Amino acid sequence: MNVAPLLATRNLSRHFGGLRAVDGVDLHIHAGTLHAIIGPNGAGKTTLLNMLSGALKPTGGRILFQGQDITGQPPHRIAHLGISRSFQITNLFPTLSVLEHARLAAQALGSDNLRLWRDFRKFDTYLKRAWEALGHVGLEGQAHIPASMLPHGDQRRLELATLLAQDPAVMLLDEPTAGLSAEQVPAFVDIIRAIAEEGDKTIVLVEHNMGVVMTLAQRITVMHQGRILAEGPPREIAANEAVQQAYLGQLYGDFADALGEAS
Amino acid sequence: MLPRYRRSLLISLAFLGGLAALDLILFPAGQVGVILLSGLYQGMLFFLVAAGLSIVFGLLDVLNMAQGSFFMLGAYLGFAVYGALPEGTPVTWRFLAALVAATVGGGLLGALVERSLIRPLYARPIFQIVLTLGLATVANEIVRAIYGPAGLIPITPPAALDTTISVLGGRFETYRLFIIGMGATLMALTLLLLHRTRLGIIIRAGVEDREMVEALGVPIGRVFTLTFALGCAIAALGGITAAPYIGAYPAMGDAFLLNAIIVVVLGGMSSFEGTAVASILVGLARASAEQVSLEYLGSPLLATVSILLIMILVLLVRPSGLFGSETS
Amino acid sequence: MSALLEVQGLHTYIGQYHILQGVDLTVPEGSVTVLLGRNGAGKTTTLRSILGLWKPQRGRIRFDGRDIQGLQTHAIARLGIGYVPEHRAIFRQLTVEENLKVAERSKGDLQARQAFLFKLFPDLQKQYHWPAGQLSGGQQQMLAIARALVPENRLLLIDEPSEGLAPVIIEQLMEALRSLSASTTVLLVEQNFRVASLLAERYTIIEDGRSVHQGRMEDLLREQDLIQRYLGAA
Amino acid sequence: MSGPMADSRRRGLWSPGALLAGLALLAAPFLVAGFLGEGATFRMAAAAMICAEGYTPFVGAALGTWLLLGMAVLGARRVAGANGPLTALRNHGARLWILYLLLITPFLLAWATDSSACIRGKAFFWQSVFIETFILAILAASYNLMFGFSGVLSFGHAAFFGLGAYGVGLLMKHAGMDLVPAMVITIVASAVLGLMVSGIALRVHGLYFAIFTLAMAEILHLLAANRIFVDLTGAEDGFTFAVPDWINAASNRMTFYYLSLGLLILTFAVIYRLIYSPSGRVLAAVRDNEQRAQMLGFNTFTYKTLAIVLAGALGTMAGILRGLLNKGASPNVLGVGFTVDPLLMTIIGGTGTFDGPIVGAFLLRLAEQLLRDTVVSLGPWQVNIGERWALLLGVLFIASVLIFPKGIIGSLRFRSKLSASREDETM
Repeated sequence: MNVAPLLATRNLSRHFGGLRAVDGVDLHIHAGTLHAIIGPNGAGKTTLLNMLSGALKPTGGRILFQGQDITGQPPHRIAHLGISRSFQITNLFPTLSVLEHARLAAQALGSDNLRLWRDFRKFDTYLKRAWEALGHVGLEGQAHIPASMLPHGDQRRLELATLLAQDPAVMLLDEPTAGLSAEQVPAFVDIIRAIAEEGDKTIVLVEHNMGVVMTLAQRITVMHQGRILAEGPPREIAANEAVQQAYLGQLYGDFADALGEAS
Repeated sequence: MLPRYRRSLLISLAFLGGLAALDLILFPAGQVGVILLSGLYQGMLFFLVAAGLSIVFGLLDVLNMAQGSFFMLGAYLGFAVYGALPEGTPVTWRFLAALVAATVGGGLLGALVERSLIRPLYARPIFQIVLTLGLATVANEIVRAIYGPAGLIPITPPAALDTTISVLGGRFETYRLFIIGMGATLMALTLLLLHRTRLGIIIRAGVEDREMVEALGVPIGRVFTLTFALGCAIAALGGITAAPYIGAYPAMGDAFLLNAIIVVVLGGMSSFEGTAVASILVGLARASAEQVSLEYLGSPLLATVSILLIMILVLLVRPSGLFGSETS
Repeated sequence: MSALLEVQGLHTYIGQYHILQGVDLTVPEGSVTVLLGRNGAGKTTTLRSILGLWKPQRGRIRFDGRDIQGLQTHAIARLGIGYVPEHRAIFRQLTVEENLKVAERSKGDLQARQAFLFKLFPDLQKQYHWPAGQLSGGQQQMLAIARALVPENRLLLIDEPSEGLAPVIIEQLMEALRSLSASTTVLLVEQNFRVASLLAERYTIIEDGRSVHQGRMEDLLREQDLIQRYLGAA
Repeated sequence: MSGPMADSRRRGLWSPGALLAGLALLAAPFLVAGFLGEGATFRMAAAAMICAEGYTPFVGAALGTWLLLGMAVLGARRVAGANGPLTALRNHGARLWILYLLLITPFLLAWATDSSACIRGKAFFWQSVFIETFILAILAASYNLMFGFSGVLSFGHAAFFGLGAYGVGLLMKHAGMDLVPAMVITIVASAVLGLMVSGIALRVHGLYFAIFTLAMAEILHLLAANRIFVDLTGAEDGFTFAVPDWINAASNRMTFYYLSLGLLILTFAVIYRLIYSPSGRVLAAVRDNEQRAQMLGFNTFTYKTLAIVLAGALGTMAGILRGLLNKGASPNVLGVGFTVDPLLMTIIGGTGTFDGPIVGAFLLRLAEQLLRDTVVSLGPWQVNIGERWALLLGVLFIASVLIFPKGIIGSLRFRSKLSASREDETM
């Protein structure tokens, strides 16, 4: 592709002591695509996402967003640039209500955060955005329940709703279907697909569930031991020898064939 | 020594060296000797309160604000036994009995407190602070109610410990040397216990991951009680050791608690080695600052302020203390 | 084969979360049984509930013919259950030797098993006096397994041994686990399906906190749609 | 959250809200007269009414309040309309009743003790107990803003309290300043201290931070008690200073009573508004999960700074009041006690609730006063509660931590949690 990528990394690395969690990664994510990052446990996917979202500082390399160097920026600034993320392990505010999660997410990127005297319920725009986001994932009915009382599947949806309330340019989704039951997954995938099809968002998806990845992703990057093993469209990846050897092959023999038939 | 300790040790040694050099510049050699000994003496007393604080915090995540009370109770308990022995008992025997009684009594009391009050609160650290603060008040008030607010007249130690000797041209009480010796012995014994015995290994493992220790079949609850009791026993022994020199009074625990907390924080909470090193460091810093402020300011202001300032400086450079791990 | 471990209708809450909602599980003596299922399905919680690290609210756990639910964790472990947790949980500041010493249940356990452990994991002998935190990931995993082998345990609970390890190391580890399984009963949680299929004779699939399927591994391998449905790919 | 609720709550506006408004109108002339220090005739009339012994002042206050009641309510409704500023009060039914009680307390005291509200006597003495309680309540509420609402644990709150008493006293005594500029400068100094503390919070965390603040307060404590500065601070003995007549608690104690009560209300209002403002919601998020709040796009440092500086300034205000009340300051206002007390009051009353710390302050301070001279016979022993108050307090801490972990208000609220859609629900 000739177009400059929206989000890119150059030789990005993160070492923990002797462990090279991410080791010289060059990633190119183009605007408007749904880009999946896969790989076995410990391949460095979450570490990579942590660096993209500013939660971890890289030990080497650079991160470029819209051509601008954002390496080492604190997470709150990265969120303001339009990169929001969800978490693999549900990571919520236990005592705050469902609605409040979405509302705070919308408020975070607004300019009223330091209005000290006015009641927060009087800022209609954020409330409206919050209700819309909850509507998107179907959580309006639970809006006033504390997040810690939601069942797990709904907490995953709330993670997504906080992201939607921010209306970011780039959504970083870290295993959004983790812990969902098989019946819950398709509905969740539909939500993500609907977001992707609106076309104005770039989605980076770290995911374990190959079914989800193969049906959703336009491009796939396979990571293995901190490095990029392969990158390309799903069909290519599914047929890639090295990928099969290192990742798919480990899962079970003829998995790639099964996928080939499915897609 | 582990490599990750190397930097901590270097910083500590640099501190010590700097202090000694400063003393040598400011004061004549004879005085420096006395300052160093006096620093060691103070450091050892801080250590005796801080030791329990550090182990208990490391293993149980309890900042025991009543640790100073065990120091104080040890002194009173020792005094009571010293005085209660029948007439004609030699001073040495009385003294030894006081030491033993304080240690055993402190340990038993600690075990009781852990079982009845601390145990229900393991999951709630802030509440333990409130609870142990309440405990300290209660201990303080009970002693006040029984013995009155004024202190007791110090007991007489055995004659050999009740004299002075000459150190590098300065005079120094033998009892203070005894305290240094006692502190150093306890420091060595505790380090040996932690590194050479199975109980010590379990305690150190528990500091890292209590749950895993229990999953390996160790009744961790009993280890908690034992550790808490041990910390209290050391503090109580510290109290009776110090008392012939500084007397026994209800507030004596509070004074040492603050210094002990500073020592533990400075060393890096839950690092016992850090506590040991930091207590010597703080003792020496305090003794030097005391001398400086007496000489140049006519007031002991610097003595306490200096160690608070040192703690603040160290925390700004190493937010988790000298020997603390960066992550916690 | 009689059942060494039998779990019936296990329900476990963590805080307000109803994590296990009815797990049934049988581990025959001398077998290797693997728990399969997605992230968050409740596999780790099952292991922890058996050991009493989470207290199950309902259900029955029989080990060696004896009800063990409600016992304290250390008492359960002392009945002869070894635990190799997720992320290893070795004591990083302690030396390899000290790590193993913590696991002793009576004096001399380590002495008696040393030769066996060194034979199984030669690396540990070389680094016996190193702080465990300085071992490589694979060596740490070996230490965690060795630690569970210090006393003569009848059952090993092993949680994700292959996680984050390079394939070469996984091969070594599997070698060791296979030689172990000849003499010990193992209940394994494993995401890596190949590892699971090569090691285990029996499987139980956990889905949404419930056990939904169990049987012999060789039968499972023939049921591709079952694998697809419950395990996705992972 | 308005709507159908509004009508059923309107009656709340009628009763305590109206009483309040009426009382404010009644009290205003006296306060103004007091401030001006002149207006002789009016003051004399007022003093004659307020300061009489026995039931006269109480009846006077109650009657005056009720007299103005109708007027106030009518006025308030006409001016404010259905959705004006006063409607906000309808969320505070029970609080307004208590406030009403506190407003007539000086008269109640005079009535109950059959003594004058204005000259030395029982009622006069009890007024000072209430004043001290208000000051402690302000201090505890400010501590709770940091600890309970924002999750910042500090052991150095006494530094702010002591700064208030010392700052205003030193400035008035040695710099010859008037009260108001001295107060302003002291508050500014407290804000600077607050900024320093929050700067440290950026680097040092958790218990290390708590101990750090403890050390900071101790340094101030030692400096204040040190003989080097004896000419300035009076060292251990502290120092006294002159205060303007209108605020001199020895003579105009009732003015001081209403001033400190007013500042307590102000503190409550400031904290309440802040917590319900967009920033306050961020504080709740920071307390719950700081890292996630950052990922949402909040620079959490800004909000923690806000909480620390504001809590510090309110704590300093309590300290200023304390200095003015005693017309002096001594090192104990910087001592650990004034960190521990608000911590305990907060925990006993209910961490992270609006009323908890205030309830805690009232409970501890008033109980101490009420039980001071009580002698209890326990079998053969005669126990003087006053002498053993500290002991009792220690036992109380232990018991409350074991029995009421959520504090008094927290436990009450937990019980009513199921009656949903309470506005405090997500606080």
